[in-house]
Amino acid sequence: MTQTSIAEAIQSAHREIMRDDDRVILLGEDVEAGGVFRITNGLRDEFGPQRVFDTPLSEAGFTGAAIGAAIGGMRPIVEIQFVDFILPALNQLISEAAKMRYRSLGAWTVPLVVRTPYGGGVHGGLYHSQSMEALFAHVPGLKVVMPATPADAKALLHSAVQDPDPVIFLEHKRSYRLIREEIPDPLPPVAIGQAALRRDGQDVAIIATGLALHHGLAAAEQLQAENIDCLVLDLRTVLPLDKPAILSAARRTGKVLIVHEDHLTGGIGGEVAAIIAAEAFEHLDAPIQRLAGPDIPAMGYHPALEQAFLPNPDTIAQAARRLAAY
Amino acid sequence: MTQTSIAEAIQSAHREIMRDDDRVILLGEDVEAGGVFRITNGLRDEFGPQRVFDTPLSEAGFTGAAIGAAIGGMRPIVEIQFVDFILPALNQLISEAAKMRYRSLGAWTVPLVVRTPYGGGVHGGLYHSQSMEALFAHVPGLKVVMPATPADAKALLHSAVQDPDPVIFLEHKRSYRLIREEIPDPLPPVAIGQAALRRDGQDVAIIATGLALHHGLAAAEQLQAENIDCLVLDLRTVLPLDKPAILSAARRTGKVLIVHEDHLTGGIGGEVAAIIAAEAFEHLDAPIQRLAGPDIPAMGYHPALEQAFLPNPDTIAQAARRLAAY
Amino acid sequence: MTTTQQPQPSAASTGPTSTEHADETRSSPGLTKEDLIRRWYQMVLARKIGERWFVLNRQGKAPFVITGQGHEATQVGTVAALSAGKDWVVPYYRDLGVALALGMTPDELMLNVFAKADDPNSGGRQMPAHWSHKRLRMVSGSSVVGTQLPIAAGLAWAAKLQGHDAVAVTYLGEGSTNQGEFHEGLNFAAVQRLPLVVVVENNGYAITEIQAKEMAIADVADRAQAYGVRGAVVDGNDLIEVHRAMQIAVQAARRGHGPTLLEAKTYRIVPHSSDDDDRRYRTREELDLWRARDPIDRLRKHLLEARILTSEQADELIAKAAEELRGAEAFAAAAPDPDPASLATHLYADSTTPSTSSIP
Amino acid sequence: MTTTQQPQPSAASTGPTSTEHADETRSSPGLTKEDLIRRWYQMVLARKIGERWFVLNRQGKAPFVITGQGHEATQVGTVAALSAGKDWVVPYYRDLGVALALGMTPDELMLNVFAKADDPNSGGRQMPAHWSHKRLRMVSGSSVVGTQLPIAAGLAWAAKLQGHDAVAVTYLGEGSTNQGEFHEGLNFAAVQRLPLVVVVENNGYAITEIQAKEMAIADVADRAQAYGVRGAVVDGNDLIEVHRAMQIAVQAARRGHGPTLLEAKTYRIVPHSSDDDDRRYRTREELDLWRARDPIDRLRKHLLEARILTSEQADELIAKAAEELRGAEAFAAAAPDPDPASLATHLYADSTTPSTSSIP
Ligand SMILES: Cc1ncc(C[n+]2csc(CCOP(=O)(O)OP(=O)(O)O)c2C)c(N)n1
Ligand SMILES: Cc1ncc(C[n+]2csc(CCOP(=O)(O)OP(=O)(O)O)c2C)c(N)n1
Ligand SMILES: [Mg+2]
Ligand SMILES: [Mg+2]
Repeated sequence: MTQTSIAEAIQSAHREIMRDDDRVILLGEDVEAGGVFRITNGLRDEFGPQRVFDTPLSEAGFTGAAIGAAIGGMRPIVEIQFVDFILPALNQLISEAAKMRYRSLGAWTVPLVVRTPYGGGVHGGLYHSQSMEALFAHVPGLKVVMPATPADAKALLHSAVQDPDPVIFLEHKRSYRLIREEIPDPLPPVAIGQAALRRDGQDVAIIATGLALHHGLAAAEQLQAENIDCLVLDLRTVLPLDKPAILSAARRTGKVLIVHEDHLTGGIGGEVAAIIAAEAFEHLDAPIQRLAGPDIPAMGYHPALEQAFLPNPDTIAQAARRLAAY
Repeated sequence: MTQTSIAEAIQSAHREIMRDDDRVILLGEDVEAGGVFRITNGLRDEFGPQRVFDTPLSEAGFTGAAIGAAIGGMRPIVEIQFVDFILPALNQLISEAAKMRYRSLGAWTVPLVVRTPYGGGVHGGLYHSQSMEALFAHVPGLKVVMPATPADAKALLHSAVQDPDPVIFLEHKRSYRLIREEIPDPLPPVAIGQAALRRDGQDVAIIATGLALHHGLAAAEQLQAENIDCLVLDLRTVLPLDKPAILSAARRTGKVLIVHEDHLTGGIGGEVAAIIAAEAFEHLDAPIQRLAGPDIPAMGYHPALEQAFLPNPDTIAQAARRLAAY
Repeated sequence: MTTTQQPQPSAASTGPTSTEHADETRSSPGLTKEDLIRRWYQMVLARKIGERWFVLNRQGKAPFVITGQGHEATQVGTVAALSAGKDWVVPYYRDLGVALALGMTPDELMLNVFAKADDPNSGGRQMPAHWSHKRLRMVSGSSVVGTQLPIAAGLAWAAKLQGHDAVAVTYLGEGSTNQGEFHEGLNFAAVQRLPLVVVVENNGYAITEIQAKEMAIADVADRAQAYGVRGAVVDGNDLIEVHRAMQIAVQAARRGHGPTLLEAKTYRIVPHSSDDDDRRYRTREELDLWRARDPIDRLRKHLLEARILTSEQADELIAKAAEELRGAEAFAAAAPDPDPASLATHLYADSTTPSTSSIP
Repeated sequence: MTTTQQPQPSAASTGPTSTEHADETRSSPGLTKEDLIRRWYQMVLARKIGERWFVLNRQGKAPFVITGQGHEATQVGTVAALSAGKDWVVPYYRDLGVALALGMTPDELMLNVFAKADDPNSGGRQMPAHWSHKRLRMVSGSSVVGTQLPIAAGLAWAAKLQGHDAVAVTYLGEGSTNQGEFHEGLNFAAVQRLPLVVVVENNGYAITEIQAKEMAIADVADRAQAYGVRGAVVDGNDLIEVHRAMQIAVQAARRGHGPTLLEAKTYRIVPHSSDDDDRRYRTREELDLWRARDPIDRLRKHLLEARILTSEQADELIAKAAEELRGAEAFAAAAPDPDPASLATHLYADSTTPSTSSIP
């Protein structure tokens, strides 16, 4: 079998989804020409100008239009070119999409998927590198997924489009072509809200998402040689969090390291830590640790600044090592 | 001495600040006529049309203009009519105000204060009751204050306007006229970033903000009768958090209950809990508990729905009682 | 280099506008006599319900109300040009008259003001006057002004993609046209020539702010030129004129000619909401000026002059409206309140009880 | 009811525009011969630096570049009407020529592309071409398009409140005028008649999207009518015309007559950025058409015809620019890189080391 990248997996998910359901439409800036990451390449040719659709440069406008189209019976997929540019659309997403079903007692619903690349490592500087999952993970009414592997990216995009509620679908841009694997055919579905145990272990639990998950796995490899046995949990969905999976990882190891690329304060790691501190307290053998980007506005463009921001296998291994020794 | 309400304290702070510093200007919707909560009553008359200024109904536009004016040497205070309506301005606040100093290496700075009422209990329904501090508490480059008492409201507004960086100043609208106290004259300054120990105690630490702080104090009173001795910590600033104060409350009691009105998941309670779970772990005698609004889009308008959302002295006392008994 | 426009003087929008028409144009194609009577009755009923809401607020039976007295001709007249239940409607809080004219019953309206469990708009979750009705294709809005523009554009887009000839109509105040989402939504619809009508109920005020504080133009309809769509100004206190203009806009939309920005000049003769004291910012003389131009009186006068209705018949209709309202209020007052145990329903399609605390 | 505008055909903005002027109008008050030579030299130098940036990117010495080749007349010509260091300037990523013409030195520009610690724009934090310079009153922008409009309005407001006669100028692309913040910012400035000039560099594309996908109007300047401000269209490849139009706008602003929306029709003859392949979306023929209208050649031709410059002098200036660039590149390449230990400086006025993890 061939190795499929995350970018290819998302591409082919689009094709399958749009073939299956002609209510699905795709819109965003430059999507007709393939988008800046070429994710939507070829879709305009296959599905035509009604279904693959370049929008004016106005995130609030076209996200809102997609919300309207979803209410009106379509199944829109919106591409936001970089998650950094989603802020103008936040009002539409938080005030409207997230609250529509609730406030109308289910009369109106918003089956919408907003896909957008996030994360650093591509020299994107302050405004093409940010992680913004925490903004969305605080919004009841939304679901927020962050696939880390090609198979998950594909399966979760299927689940997101089938979901009757709005889903924010975050794609780590550095991982698009970096992470590859064989994707089984047929592909087992992945439900939104389920974490995946990527590696079992009993000494330290590393809980991560996106590219940080792969760094966590690499760190676990390193530590194996030192006889430190790490469990690695891939959250996959950050709203709703998979509490049972988080708690069982914490209970199994008693030592937890939460890793994310987004900066520390107010990041999703705080919520994960709080859940564990409340509900797995008696199983803890060490302080709950978080490793995250530093509390600065975003990562710098210069490679030295960028690298200093990003968690990597070494920094994760070092943190896990300390925890193991606690 | 007279009892001053929070609303009056904020009013009089405006007058003092604007008399002291003619770079201070005030803008927002309907502020000339006093605003919907009458906080800015009389300021137009005293300071004139150049300094107290009604804006078009466009939060991004006038918040952005205030950012520009701040860069250009003014000291703007922006009033957002309800925090629920700040979302259109989030792009300006997060992309511009918060990152301006950082990205320009200090060449350009944004001494801006954004004041806005938040919180429930006034039959405001889904869009006039929300708490949104968590959105801002995740943004390095901003400071976020939530005064709970008249004296703090006054002193912190002084500090906020003097601060060389952008400050989000959150006023619990139900507390405006509910909470009164004598304000000393002269008023000792309150630094941004400092929590206040409102009540010492050794059994359970209740950590709260805004109106929930007062409910926490009422709960502590109730529990005193049951010989449960509660410490009550008023965070006052949620970005940056006063880590030493939080940790010492946790260490002193070993049992922590964090209370906020904002809904639970992704709220600032998660960050507080995570800090404690990491840095006061060995002092903990019980799981860290959070009591917060439920994870729904916002509180309902009908009084029954509103009350079911809000934390109150009884629900806090009940949670603290359980924790004491742990 | 071409100069496209000189700066315009600020609008003084509180006096009579220049767009009024003489009384000879007293008909609009598509409005029969029966229609005119029915629409006048709806205006009367909307007025009475709005007035009653304020009374209920003062009686402590409704913590908050917001209504549209004065806007009835605009609200009812625009709806009269729609196909109810087929066309999409996204109103704003001022639009009690839109909801009623579209088909929301007085019972439902009174359930709304009492925030009852069976209120079809929101079951007590939203403040009153946040309109929503599934069967009427009236889509729920938030309180955040301006967001309805892109959403209505999206509804128009869905209709077009599905090959329906439904149009989407959305309403907002003139102050709200300053929001970025107005700009983005209308531009989106313009580029795709979507079947959208944007009705601006220009009452000259955004709460306390007169139009001149909101914009440096006199006619909001001029904003159409920024998008390449039709703009039109109409006397919003004249139901027949409103209907005529709306019909042109709706037909253009239905025929694929794209959006219209329709500005109706009107006035609210009540405070912004029950929380507002309008004496802070406008004179009683100004109010009287506009009370003299009352849209309900105006249509009544026409109906009498054109012998469509007698004075006695008009009085009977007014009495009937009062009667309907009384019945609806009694019905709604007795209806069940929302159950706090339902706090979490309809959060997600598959929603269960939400976490309210970390305490097990 | 009055119909203010019929729908307009979509713009076909990639061909020559109708706003070009014959060559007899070859002067602009306030531009001396020396000015013309100096501004032409700046255009040449901006062009060379932009070209060099692309080469450095291909050589792997700059991970990302974005430049403005083709826009030089618009960028340099507008700056020529400003008072550098007094007026506020808020450029966008395309504005290498604005930065240079305003006074940013080639050394500084090359520090920027190499993201060096001493780069005055951002010291390696932002991507290249995110302009900022304290002394030049050039205010830093994010990458998020459209946000500069309200900020520039605020700078103009500050100047007005302080009683200065400084104006604020901001730049953006035509695609970015669809952002809500364009609407809100310009409206804010219009209501207060602030000294603001908004320069739209209309190159017919927003990355891959032609103007017709962005808006249903041909001239962005028509958007001025939505705010009651002056709108003007100018041939953006003609420095003299650009300067003339800009001078009118700047003078109007300085005299208290409020904002102008100045649209310069131009074309970028390079890909959107080093990450873009423009062959996906436009033909080589179209590019050739616009290369034939090159703003640098055009001004050179005029300078020769008007005997302001000889062909030899022009060549000497070109050689001088190449020399300046070489020196600047050598200087910047050798400059120190940012120190990762400085990661947290300038977060707050009183900032200390940030938390990067909870590990003590
Ligand atoms: C984004 C936003 N900002 C502020 C408000 C508060 N607010 C509610 S109505 C209103 C005035 C609206 O004026 P206009 O659009 O003219 O409508 P009108 O009430 O006059 O019908 C304001 C400022 C809001 N609801 N949403
Ligand atoms: C809010 C936002 N959305 C998307 C982008 C990505 N983006 C960068 S430049 C650009 C096109 C801008 O086109 P235009 O305004 O015409 O300027 P030009 O590049 O043509 O000079 C886009 C879509 C962005 N920077 N900001
Ligand atoms: Mg109004
Ligand atoms: Mg462009």
